[in-house]
Amino acid sequence: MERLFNTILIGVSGGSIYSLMALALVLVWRSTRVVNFAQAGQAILSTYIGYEVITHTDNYWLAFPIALVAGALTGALIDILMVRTLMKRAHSGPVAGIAPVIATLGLLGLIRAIVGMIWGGDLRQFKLPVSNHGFTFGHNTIPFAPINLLIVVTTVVVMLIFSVIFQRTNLGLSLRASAYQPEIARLAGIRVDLTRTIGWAFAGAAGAVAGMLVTPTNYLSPNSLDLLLVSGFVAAVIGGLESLVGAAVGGLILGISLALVLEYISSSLAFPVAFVVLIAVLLVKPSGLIGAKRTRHA
Amino acid sequence: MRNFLGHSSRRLKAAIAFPLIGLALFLLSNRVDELRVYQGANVAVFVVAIISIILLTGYSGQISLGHGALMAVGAYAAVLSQIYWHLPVILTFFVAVLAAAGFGAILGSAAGRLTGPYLAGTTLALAVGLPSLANQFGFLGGEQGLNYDVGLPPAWLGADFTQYKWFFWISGLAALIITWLSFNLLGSHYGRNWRALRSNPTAAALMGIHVGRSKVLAFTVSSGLAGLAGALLAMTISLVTPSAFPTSLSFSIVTGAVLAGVTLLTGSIVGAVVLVAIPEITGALATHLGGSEKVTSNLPGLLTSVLLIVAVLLFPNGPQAIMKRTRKSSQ
Amino acid sequence: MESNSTLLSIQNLSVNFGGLKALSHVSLDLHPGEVVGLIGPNGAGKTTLFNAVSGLVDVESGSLRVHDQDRPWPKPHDLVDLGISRTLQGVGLFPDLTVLENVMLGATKFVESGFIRASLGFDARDEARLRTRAMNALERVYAAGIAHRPVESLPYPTTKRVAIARALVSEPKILLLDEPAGGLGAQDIDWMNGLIRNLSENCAILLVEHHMDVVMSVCHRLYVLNFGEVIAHGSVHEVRQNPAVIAAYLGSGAVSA
Amino acid sequence: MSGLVISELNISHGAIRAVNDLSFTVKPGELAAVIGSNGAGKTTLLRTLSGLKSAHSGSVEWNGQSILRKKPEDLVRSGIVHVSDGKSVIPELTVKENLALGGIWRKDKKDVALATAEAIELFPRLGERMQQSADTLSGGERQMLAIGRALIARPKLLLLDEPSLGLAPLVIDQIFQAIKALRDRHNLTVVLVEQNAMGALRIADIGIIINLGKLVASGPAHELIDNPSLRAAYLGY
Amino acid sequence: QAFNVHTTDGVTPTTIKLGITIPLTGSAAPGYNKIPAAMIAYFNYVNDNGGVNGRKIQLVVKDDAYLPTLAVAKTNELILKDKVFAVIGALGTANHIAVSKSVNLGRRGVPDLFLNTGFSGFADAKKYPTTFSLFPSYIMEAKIMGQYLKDKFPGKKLGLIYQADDFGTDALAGFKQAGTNFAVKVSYASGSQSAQTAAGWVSKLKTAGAEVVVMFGVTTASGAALATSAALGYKAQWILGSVGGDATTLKAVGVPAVVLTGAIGASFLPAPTDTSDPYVAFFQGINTKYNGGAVFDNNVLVGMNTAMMTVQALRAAGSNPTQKGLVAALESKGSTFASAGLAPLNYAKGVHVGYNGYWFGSYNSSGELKPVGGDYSVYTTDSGAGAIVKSTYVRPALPANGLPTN
Ligand SMILES: Nc1ncnc2c1ncn2[C@@H]1O[C@H](COP(=O)(O)OP(=O)(O)OP(=O)(O)O)[C@@H](O)[C@H]1O
Ligand SMILES: Nc1ncnc2c1ncn2[C@@H]1O[C@H](COP(=O)(O)OP(=O)(O)OP(=O)(O)O)[C@@H](O)[C@H]1O
Ligand SMILES: [Mg+2]
Ligand SMILES: [Mg+2]
Repeated sequence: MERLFNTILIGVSGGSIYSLMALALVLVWRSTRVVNFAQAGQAILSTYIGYEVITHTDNYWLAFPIALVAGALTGALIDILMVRTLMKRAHSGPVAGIAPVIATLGLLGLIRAIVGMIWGGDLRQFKLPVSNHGFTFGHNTIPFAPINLLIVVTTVVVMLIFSVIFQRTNLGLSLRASAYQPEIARLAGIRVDLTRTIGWAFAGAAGAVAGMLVTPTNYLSPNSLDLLLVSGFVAAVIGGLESLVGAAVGGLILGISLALVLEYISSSLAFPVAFVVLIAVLLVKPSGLIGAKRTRHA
Repeated sequence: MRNFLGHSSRRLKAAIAFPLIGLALFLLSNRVDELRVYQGANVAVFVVAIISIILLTGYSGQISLGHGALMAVGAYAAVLSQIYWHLPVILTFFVAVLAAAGFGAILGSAAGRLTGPYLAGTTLALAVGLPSLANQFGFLGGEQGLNYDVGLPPAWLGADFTQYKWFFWISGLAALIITWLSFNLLGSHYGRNWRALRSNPTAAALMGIHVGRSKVLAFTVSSGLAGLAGALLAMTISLVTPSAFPTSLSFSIVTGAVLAGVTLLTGSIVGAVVLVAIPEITGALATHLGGSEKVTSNLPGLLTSVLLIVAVLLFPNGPQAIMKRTRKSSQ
Repeated sequence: MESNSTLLSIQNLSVNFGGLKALSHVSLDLHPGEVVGLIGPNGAGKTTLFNAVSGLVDVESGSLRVHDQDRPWPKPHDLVDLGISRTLQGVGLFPDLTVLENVMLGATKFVESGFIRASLGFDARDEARLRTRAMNALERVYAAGIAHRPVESLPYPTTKRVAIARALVSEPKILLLDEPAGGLGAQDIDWMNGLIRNLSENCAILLVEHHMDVVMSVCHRLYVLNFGEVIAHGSVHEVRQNPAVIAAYLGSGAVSA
Repeated sequence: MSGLVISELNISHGAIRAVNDLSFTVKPGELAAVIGSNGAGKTTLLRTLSGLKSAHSGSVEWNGQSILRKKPEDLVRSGIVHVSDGKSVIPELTVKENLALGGIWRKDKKDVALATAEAIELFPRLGERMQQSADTLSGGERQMLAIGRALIARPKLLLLDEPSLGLAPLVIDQIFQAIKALRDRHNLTVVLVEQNAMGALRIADIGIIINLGKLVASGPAHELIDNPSLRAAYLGY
Repeated sequence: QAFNVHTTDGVTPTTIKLGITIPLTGSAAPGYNKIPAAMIAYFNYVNDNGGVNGRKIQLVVKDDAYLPTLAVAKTNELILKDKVFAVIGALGTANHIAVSKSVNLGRRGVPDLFLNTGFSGFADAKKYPTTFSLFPSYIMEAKIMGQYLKDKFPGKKLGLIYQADDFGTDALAGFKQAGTNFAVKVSYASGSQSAQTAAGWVSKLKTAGAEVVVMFGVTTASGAALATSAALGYKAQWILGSVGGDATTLKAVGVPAVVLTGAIGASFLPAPTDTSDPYVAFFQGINTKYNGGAVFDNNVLVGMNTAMMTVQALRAAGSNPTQKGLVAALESKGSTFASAGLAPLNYAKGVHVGYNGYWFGSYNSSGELKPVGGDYSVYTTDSGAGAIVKSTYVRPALPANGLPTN
């Protein structure tokens, strides 16, 4: 029983990190209909900036908002410099689906190279904002620490904030309208370019949050978030891409099932398990747990 | 204006053109140095891989970020059939095609119900998950892999005939045959059906096209081609190992397909050449430009990425879109 | 025009979307040589009825007879095999393809060569046959001259003709037309009238249309749907005098046309 | 000069000149019907007026200000509202959200609520479908939604592209009457593009007939209706 | 087949061109990417002091991103385009198998010196006639470690964490040879290591009650294991394999010194922080002057040591070096080369394996690996069933000014 309990806790703390990345991906997807593979790069860049602030001031809580703003700015810049042109030129035809994939992959490579040029390939680390020593009950230390709690709480907060923004505010409606039908959104008086830029900024900030929270428990290098990007994407797809709650839940499902399999079946199956979980969910619900409703055909 | 016989004359032209291209390649292989021959073999491998994406994405409209994994399936099938059944090399290629196609058919049946990013996510997970399985099963040889040996070139080709030239001949011939078959297939009603269901699946179904089955077929054929590309790739490095099929390989071939224009077979050569040339060119440029170690080691990555972004932004529909545009404006 | 055999017979068809009754207990017959109009207010369920026959929505209850044979409700890709073709509301062509290719797709059911033959390039005769059929169909809508144009470049009325050619090429016995005159100008509407009359010599037509002049001039009989139920049916003359139809659909002014 | 003044307007699609040296004026509070067969350039004209498409040359003024190089989102805010032909809803959003888009930029939320209520009164069907995604609407219902949304924006200049497309005869009557009533009540200026020439001219103050991008005739609507040469060629009866 | 094995590719009267492919970017780059710069630093020092027989050494560095396909492509560039005299310091098992097979260095007669991998297969001098590996194999390491466990921790419950690929398979084989029994074995997929997966490893070790844990994985994995077990309050005697035991990197990935203190590590080189070692002290000097004062860790040490051995091999090949001559020189004189390694070099006719032994130390509070018991006692063995013996090897003294005169 304790073993199961511990395993689930491990799953939750791992899963909440996938959820954070998934949230960032869903944010961009919902506000521009692009799956952003550069998300990992943006998060890394913001985290390096946070890292610089920490090494100079030794203050995580100062670095956090700075990284957040850096993430938002990077996101906005990417939209202005790249995505706008991309949307104009490759919005239809057979390339429409994959041109953004290629462009954002290219961007991921570009950011990585820039980060590598500035900071080199060495592994780096900064201090934990809160302890990573598991909560202790009597003699028992459970595999869940204040840092994990911080991550889970942040995930929930980010999810709630953006859910409210998307579902309840005019900004959210503008974001969704601009993503689906930019022309009609324009005709409704929405400043589509600005709105989409805001969407990218939001996602950039969310990615920065993920980077700043994950790095202290692991390490920082130009590639250190690559795997998280894949896990985050898988989590987002499990959740259905359309819903922030779905992203959070998808991350937890992935995290917990990984933990269970690694504990009870084989500890080296990490990658195949992710694939199996994904296929299992999609076979039952092809558009994810909280996916788009089925639409009419004619 | 295309005439009424357009279709068959197109095929006639192709039937003449392909042997000629083959002959030209053969002559070329005797004139260039060994490095170029080796790179030529790589180009041929990528041509096959890119065609598999063109067929899948450009025609049937499905996105795969996991074709590297399907290439791995083909490569492992080929090498295992060589080790355990002692099949002659040529047959191992067929095994590669069949195994990957079979795998693709199963995967495609599940994937056929998925669209856009859902399919992308699933195939990406496959790309990350599948090759690492080789470490779970001893007979797959683990990280150090299994040697895939297509053998030395036959003696009658002479003593100067290098191993790489042999690789080039094999992969070049394979690429030529695949291009020709795909040219026929994509020009037939199969290609038309795929293009139709890509743009309007409902209307396509009402034409009597079994949309699900058609998509699975596309996935199957595409996987088979990827499997062949995988076996050929393994041939060029003489080894089948999980790390030869990283996620970045899947991305590369999709990139190649975009550079190729996604719908155009002839573009596949452009895409493949660019994929093979980029590392060499950016590497050379980086050494030329110099700078600190941090800079030089990241410069090729930077240049490659910039090139990619610029290419997608400027020519999202591939090289032939530019040619079309210039042709139009000159009229 | 009455005949004892029915080409298409729908009995007691009901379709639900969640709580919404889009169609309830609708019955309808179509006889050889007939043009039957299906009219009714927006959202009455006309397109839904077409969708039910073509397998695009799940049917709650009801039975289908085609050529006097009981049939399960078909899947979309089975429709042409039943001898039924339909056009889509709007246009529904494949925009990336040429006119000829669009129409050839309509002839998919005549394809003979399989995968291997196609890959080896041995399907030239097959393709030629399809092309001939497609050109014939295009000639029937007077669009043979634009066979090689990409569909995107066509004026709107022409796309409507191509859509009809694409439906004709499978040689259907039953044609379901969803608002063929929608968005057309006066001259093109006249032309469409003539075309529909021509077509009805070879197949029975079920027509959904809001242009009353088209409906009144080509239809032999009418069914009127409102809120998913048949509120009237009969000859054009009967229906247009029916007060319920006037109240729900026609309004007092439109009858004059 | 106030109202909508179009002079020597030229608009091209690549090599195709879709609108050719077009000039006409719509006075404030006037309802202008723009009539012409398929491909005449009506849609192109409206897309330029609402800022979606740029003109080649010429000028367009609304209440004395040039609107040619303005962005659609800014024009909407100055009261120029465009209902484009047939596709003017966002299928992925619900009916309610589509309607909300109409007033999204407006500060006067009370009036937005009022206008929404008016739109639903005009098209009761929309009220029944509020939570449904627009995607599931029938063709005609979508058209109602698009018009309803435009009205919520409280336009000063309303550009309507074939509002009757796909609508039942009774509803067409209702819409035409509603447009007229709105015009009367709010002193709205309307440019109504229609294939249904008679219906449109009957409610219009002036008519503008174009063919292949060129002005064929313009003048008071009733004069055009009575003009026998126009009847045969352009009005289709 | 007419490959001319007497070629003098890459040799001019004033220069000798060498090549290396190594991951400079990608997830395997951290650490390894420091090796080429360290080599170049030492070569530049030698060049500034007259080079080798008047020839300056150039090193062409190519990034293979740790991918076999790229390793083959880049090695082909090195050989066919840059026409290097020899390839040195290649890295990565799968990469180098592919290179050996496809490029076929042996048949081309290209010397393939000082491989940075513990894969035992390259020992086969018939199959790989021009290849000389440098590191002891993972099997040797595990065997020696197994013996160490038997000697020092008899009767303790043992745990093992290993990478689920050939790296781990070799370790398992070695431990089997040594007769080590683990109460619990935890494997992880390469690349999956993180604080989260490590929590799973630790919970397994905890449940099994392992008192001594062998960590046979890459540095990021040992980092995750150490940090996480500290966070979860799990205390055990840690024994780190040489691959994952670089203290500098462990600190960089967030392992606090207190956690590392007392852990045991294995190495065949002196600790890079041990300035009392003449080789280390000398290389640190070079590092300051020629390598921009990079953080001096195991990778830098390995790079410079490899470079120093390369210089000796080139000198041994004579004043008119040929590729064939280079291979012969290594076979005849390689075992006498001055090197920082504390284990013997075993090169001889038909024997292409370099070091074959390890010593054990424990990390002190500043993260330095100090030999247990004060002095280096090196144990040697082979990759087969051979015995594990205490070495009596005394390494040659550092040549004057670090410039070989062999
Ligand atoms: N998938 C669906 N989910 C929910 N409601 C639907 C769905 N499809 C159709 N409806 C509703 O069913 C009703 C009937 O729609 P249908 O498209 O059949 O109308 P129609 O008679 O063709 O109208 P029109 O003349 O406007 O085209 C409409 O009110 C529509 O909103
Ligand atoms: N996007 C486009 N690209 C190229 N040509 C176009 C485009 N849109 C319209 N055209 C051409 O411009 C001309 C005017 O088209 P427009 O759509 O404005 O006509 P319309 O009067 O609205 O016709 P309809 O009554 O069919 O809606 C036509 O010749 C048409 O083919
Ligand atoms: Mg309808
Ligand atoms: Mg129009």
